[in-house]
Amino acid sequence: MASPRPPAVAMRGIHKRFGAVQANQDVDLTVPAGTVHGIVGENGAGKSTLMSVLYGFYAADAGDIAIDGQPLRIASARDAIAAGIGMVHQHFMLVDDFSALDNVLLGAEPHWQLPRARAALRARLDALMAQTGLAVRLDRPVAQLPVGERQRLEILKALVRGARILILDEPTAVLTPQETDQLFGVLRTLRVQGTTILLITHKLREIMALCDAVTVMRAGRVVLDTAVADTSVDALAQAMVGRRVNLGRDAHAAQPGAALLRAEHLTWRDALGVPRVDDVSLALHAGEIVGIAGVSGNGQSELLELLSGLRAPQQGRLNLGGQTFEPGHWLDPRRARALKLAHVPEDRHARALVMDFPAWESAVLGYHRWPAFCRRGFMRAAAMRDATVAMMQGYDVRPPDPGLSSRKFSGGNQQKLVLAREAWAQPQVLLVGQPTRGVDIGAIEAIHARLRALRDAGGAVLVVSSELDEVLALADRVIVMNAGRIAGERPVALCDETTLGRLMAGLGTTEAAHA
Amino acid sequence: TPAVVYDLGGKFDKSFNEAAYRGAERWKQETGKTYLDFEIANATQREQAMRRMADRGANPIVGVGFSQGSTVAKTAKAYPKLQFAIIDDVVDLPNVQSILFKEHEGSFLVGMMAALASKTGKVGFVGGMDIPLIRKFQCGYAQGARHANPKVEVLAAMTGTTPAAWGDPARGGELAKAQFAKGVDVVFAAAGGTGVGVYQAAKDAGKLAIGVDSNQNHLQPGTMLTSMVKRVDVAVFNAFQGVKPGVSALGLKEGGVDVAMDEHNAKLVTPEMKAKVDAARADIIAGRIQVVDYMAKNACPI
Amino acid sequence: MHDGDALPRWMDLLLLPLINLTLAMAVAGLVVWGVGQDPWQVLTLLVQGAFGSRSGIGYTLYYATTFVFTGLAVAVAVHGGLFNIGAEGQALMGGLGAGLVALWWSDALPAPLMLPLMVLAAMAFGAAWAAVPGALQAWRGSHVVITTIMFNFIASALLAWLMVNVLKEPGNMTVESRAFADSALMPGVHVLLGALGVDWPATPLNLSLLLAVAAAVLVWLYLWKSGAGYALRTVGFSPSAALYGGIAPAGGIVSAMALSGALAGLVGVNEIAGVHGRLLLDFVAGAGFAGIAVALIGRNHPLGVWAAALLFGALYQGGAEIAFEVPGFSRDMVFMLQGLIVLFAGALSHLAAPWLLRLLRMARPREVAHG
Amino acid sequence: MDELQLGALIASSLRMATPLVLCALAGVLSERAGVIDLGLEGKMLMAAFAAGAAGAASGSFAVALAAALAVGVAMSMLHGWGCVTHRGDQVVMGMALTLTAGGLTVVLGLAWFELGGQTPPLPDALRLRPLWAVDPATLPAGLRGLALALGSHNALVYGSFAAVAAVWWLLYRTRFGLRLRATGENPAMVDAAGVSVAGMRYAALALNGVLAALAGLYLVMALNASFSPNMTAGRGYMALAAMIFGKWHPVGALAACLLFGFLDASAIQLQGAALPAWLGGGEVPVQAIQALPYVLTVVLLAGFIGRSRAPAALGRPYVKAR
Ligand SMILES: Nc1ncnc2c1ncn2[C@@H]1O[C@H](COP(=O)(O)OP(=O)(O)OP(=O)(O)O)[C@@H](O)[C@H]1O
Ligand SMILES: Nc1ncnc2c1ncn2[C@@H]1O[C@H](COP(=O)(O)OP(=O)(O)OP(=O)(O)O)[C@@H](O)[C@H]1O
Ligand SMILES: [Mg+2]
Ligand SMILES: [Mg+2]
Repeated sequence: MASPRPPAVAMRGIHKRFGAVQANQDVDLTVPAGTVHGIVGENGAGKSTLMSVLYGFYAADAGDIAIDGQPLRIASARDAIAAGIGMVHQHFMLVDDFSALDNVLLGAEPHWQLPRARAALRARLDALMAQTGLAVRLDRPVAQLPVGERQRLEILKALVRGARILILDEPTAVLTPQETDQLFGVLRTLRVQGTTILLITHKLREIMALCDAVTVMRAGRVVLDTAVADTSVDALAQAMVGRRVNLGRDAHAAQPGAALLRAEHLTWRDALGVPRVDDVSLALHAGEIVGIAGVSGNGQSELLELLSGLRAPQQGRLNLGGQTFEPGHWLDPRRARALKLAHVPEDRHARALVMDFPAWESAVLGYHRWPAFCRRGFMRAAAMRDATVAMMQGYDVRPPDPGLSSRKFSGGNQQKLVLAREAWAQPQVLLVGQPTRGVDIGAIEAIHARLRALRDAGGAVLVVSSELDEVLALADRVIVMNAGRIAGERPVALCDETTLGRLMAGLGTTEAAHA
Repeated sequence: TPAVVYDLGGKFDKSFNEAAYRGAERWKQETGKTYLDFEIANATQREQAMRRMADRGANPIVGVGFSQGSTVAKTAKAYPKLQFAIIDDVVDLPNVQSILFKEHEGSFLVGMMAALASKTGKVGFVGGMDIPLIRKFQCGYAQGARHANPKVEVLAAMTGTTPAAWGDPARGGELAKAQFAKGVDVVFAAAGGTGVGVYQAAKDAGKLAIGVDSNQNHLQPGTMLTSMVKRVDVAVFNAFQGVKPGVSALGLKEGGVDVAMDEHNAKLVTPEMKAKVDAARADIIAGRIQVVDYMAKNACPI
Repeated sequence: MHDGDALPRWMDLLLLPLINLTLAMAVAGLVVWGVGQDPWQVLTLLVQGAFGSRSGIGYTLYYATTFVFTGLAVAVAVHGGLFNIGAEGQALMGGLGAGLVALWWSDALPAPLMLPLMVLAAMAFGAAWAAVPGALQAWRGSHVVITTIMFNFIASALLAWLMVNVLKEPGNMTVESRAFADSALMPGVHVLLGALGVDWPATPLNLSLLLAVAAAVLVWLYLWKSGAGYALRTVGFSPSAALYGGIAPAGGIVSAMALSGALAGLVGVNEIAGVHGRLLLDFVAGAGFAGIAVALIGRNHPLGVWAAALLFGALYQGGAEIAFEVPGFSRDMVFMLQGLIVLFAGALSHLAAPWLLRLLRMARPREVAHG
Repeated sequence: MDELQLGALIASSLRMATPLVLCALAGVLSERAGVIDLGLEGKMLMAAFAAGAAGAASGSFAVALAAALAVGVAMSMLHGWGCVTHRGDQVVMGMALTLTAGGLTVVLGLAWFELGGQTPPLPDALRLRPLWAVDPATLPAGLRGLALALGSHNALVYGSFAAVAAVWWLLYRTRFGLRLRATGENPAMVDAAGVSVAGMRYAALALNGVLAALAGLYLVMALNASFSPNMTAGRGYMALAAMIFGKWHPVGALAACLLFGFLDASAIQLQGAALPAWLGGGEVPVQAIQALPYVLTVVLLAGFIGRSRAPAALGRPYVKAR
């Protein structure tokens, strides 16, 4: 692959920080012209941020960029576009009630009069669609297009601008295998024509199939940078998931008891009718921790919201605390708590805490109507503070100051506080989403210990995490989700990172592959 | 020192309040003494203004406009030692002089002139707020028009039912235009600040208009046929000189109302028009013509 | 949202509003100076007029009472995440409510029954007039800002129609209802003080003042001590967290608006029962919009609202006084200042924050801990 | 109601609708770019004052026009500085502009002209007169009403209709319009496409200022002959209502404005008129007619008569984040 030309993209020592999160840390990235370069990494590893920096969407805190050997200051997307960079963003950048054509038109108008501009661009698009086989109904409002077609539209948008350097951030996440193959065909021809392509994906098979070289990121840093020829899916899965520390599992295995929660054939479709949770059935038994592994965006979040009553499915039924719920009358958070089901949501900033409340007010959210905290319509401030202090001590929340604004606690301490609150109610069923996202090691171990304690006290715990080693460290039973369905389920004893990595990446298990 | 409290619309409404203002100014020039005045910004302020004047020992205190009636009554009760005057309303208290005008008499005369000047035989009336006082204008106007030309058609419209109707030139203009469309070629506006819009419309459409309260002939020379002047200035001046408790009604005889003749409308007023008007004035003063006062029976013969 | 770089509480709650206020004052001062008046003289006159005499103080407190009601109204809505521009119309309706019961029963009922009845009626009417937009927002998603504006106009039209066609006293040319019987008149403070042997000049200041104090205390209790208040503030800060906590945002929105409207409605008591003793058209006179500025300056806290209301009461009273003293000066100066305050304390509220932070950093460098 | 009266009523409706149309178009432009404009009332008022004051002082139409435009645009730029640059709350910002304008105009008016906040009446040279004088009498029956209704207007009345076409063309037929609409729907996308969101919003506000200024000019030079305090009398909000009622579309807004103008005109002319017997007689409830536009708008907003969808990003300051 080594080409005489200078590298198309050369990023050096890129740093990017969001508030307290270090999204990119001293990242180097070199991509020879006319090659396809893959970037993989766990959720939050910093892939999109890095690409957004290259595209001028975010300004890096430090580091410099050279395009085709020329040092370049990319202050805005305009500069990037001028430098021949095009990007397909991870999250759709479309106006729903514009026609597909107008969406492509925006910012790339060949003429200041729309009718002419449309005509001119339509011609080019038709040619491009014919050539690439990426079909999009140009006159439909985007709102009426299925997700796959929107993704194709995004790709056309980038291509029609004639980008010499094309960034694709998880373009295949919502494409069918056939569509994906089509896309890859296009990308290959582009490569032949000399276009340089950066591809972000969670599907390792795609890397192997298409890329010349691959960079693996973790926690904002580059952990591996190699030619695809010299690596393998398993090696990548290893590097991606990594082993931060060995959060050793505790010795004694669980003795699952009666089923405390049983869900059958849950199906939830989004506004576009796409099933995000697809016929999922599962049971949680007393005294076990069930882990749900999977790349985020494969339906785990929605499943969690269904089970906690934040969302009602179109199909399926749920048994909890001797009651049965069906789409007509679904569970709601208040009832759930009454039935001793507690929920630590994924997004603690938006849901679990009221950031502007002092800790002692956030610490009763959801239980504020319980007699412990509310008598004759009035809040019992003293009781609330005492309870909060107790929670903070019990879960080692720092600083142990109930008066501090919830916002001011670090991510990990916020998480500990939420966990403490949900444990306070002594639930029988505990649903936990991303227990340790953005949390440092010390906090992680503490949190894991608490979850195990809850299990050993006879509770049923469901943990959803996009960090595999966490699932492996915690769960007694592992469920892997992919594309809204249950891709596999097995006791943790029979799990190894490679198998799970493959299941998550949507490849069958090794056996299946060999068979 | 005397004091005057103008009503909503302000002392520069080119009409009612402005007349009062001129009276006060004249008093100031002739006596060389100063006076206090205040323009209220909203209903809530009326009482505060009055009391404020009273507290500063102002005496007498003149309230301009019927809407000050209840306030004057309140304040006069609270300050029995001070003298008050109220214009256009009756407050029955020993220390209050209530000054009324026989607007119907003046309106009668301008009504005549309107009918005489009209070529289409249709004359219009635009009132401000729909209240008995304004109907009084309208009724006198209609009687005068009929007196001059029995076949004349009188179209009347009121601007509104709330005080806003006193200061809405745009509406006034629209009302006038509507009447012009129906063939009216002389319009009398008894509508305070709203009148300005009426006169403007008349000018734009090349019709004649009649002013009210102050002599407004100068506003649109060539368009203003005349003005039904209501000598509020005289009333204020006299009140400043000294308040005579009780009700006093000023008509043609007392020189309280009249038609304005000056260089601005000289060209518009023909000699025989003038002659007829002077005759009618004499007859009214002599009682040979009885002009019906709408407010007397809350009804108009026409 | 700027996370780490937040100002210390006292700066945020005290210094910033003061700075914004000063900025507004400064700009207003420029205008005053520009039109050839001496800003300093105007300011001194303003202060004297507001606090220089006992009657001045009386008027100041009377205006403040009204602004406390509208200020609290806006503030309560804000805590529910709503921007209620409708206090003006809600106050009108409150006055209508108070007026109607007074016209119907003031001859029959004694004051101890009549006055509470009027207060309740005022609150009920105001609440109803605000609850409708609230409900439309909660269940139909129609933006409460727009609907409340519309309701202001509808309210004034409705009142005008009622006054002209139904309530207007026959014979009287002014558009005002007949005077209520004495039982419907909120006792003036000077009367009570007189009864206690204290001689106090007659001002419109009436017992509604106590109502305003009570309202502030109750609002404080409601917002920060009651379960309903807890739910309301949760909805206001984060609807998604409210859902998670089993709080239905819709209910919070409607109740917030209703309470807001009830508070605004109390303006009717201060003006109609307290001062005029009869129903008239334009007794709110912009107090509803002033409430927005009051709430912004008062940082939506009852205590702050009271402080800001006093400030505005002083501005209105002082402004009126200036109109007496300085020829060619009108109280519109105060309306302008009011607008500028909304500008600097509302839209540009954090104009000064970066500077303050820099000063702070210089004062004590790098201290933001890292967990 | 005969031909002439009908003609007069329609003519009056158009005169009343004109400032609403201009203002509503101003609203369409800024809100389509994602900036709520509660400042219309204030912008119109300030521009009206500028036109009145400059006109009276200079006696020159050009000066008056320039003053109005300058002030209108300046107000809009202040608006942008607060909402776009400083990301202040757009609703509060609009209120601030309106409240300030209400006070400032009177203060300056008092100080400069001492006419109780009014400006001196403008000389005829500065007034917008009907383009041609129509005397219905001279026309054959059947044409009179028509002539009166459509032929008796000044340049700005016809201009406002042209403005509707122009704004429609700008929004739906030009690159600028495409970008402007996208800015109100999905700023992040506009940014990613290499177009400055702030730039688009400032541009939209500038045009918004121009149109609001013309509306103010019309009040002073056509509807009245001088500036008087708070002469906008809520027209800014009425225009906002019309814009919403017209679903943020120039033509829709025009239709709404015509409806509102008609209601306004008929409210004026029906003042004191008697209801027909089959409506129970009695006086026409003018206040009801006046309140109708607001009631209709609320009903529409509540989705009881069709839905009116605001631009997706309306009211949200643009910050780079997801
Ligand atoms: N605009 C932003 N504001 C605040 N934090 C952000 C922003 N964008 C990214 N982050 C944070 O930076 C870190 C890296 O985010 P990024 O999107 O680059 O990860 P990623 O590798 O793309 O993850 P994924 O695979 O889920 O797309 C995450 O912790 C994320 O929460
Ligand atoms: N939004 C915020 N506002 C104010 N201070 C903050 C905010 N976020 C973080 N901090 C402060 O910055 C420090 C670092 O925050 P961060 O969330 O990165 O903690 P951390 O290093 O991840 O530790 P942990 O593992 O506990 O999350 C915290 O201790 C907290 O005091
Ligand atoms: Mg990403
Ligand atoms: Mg952290």
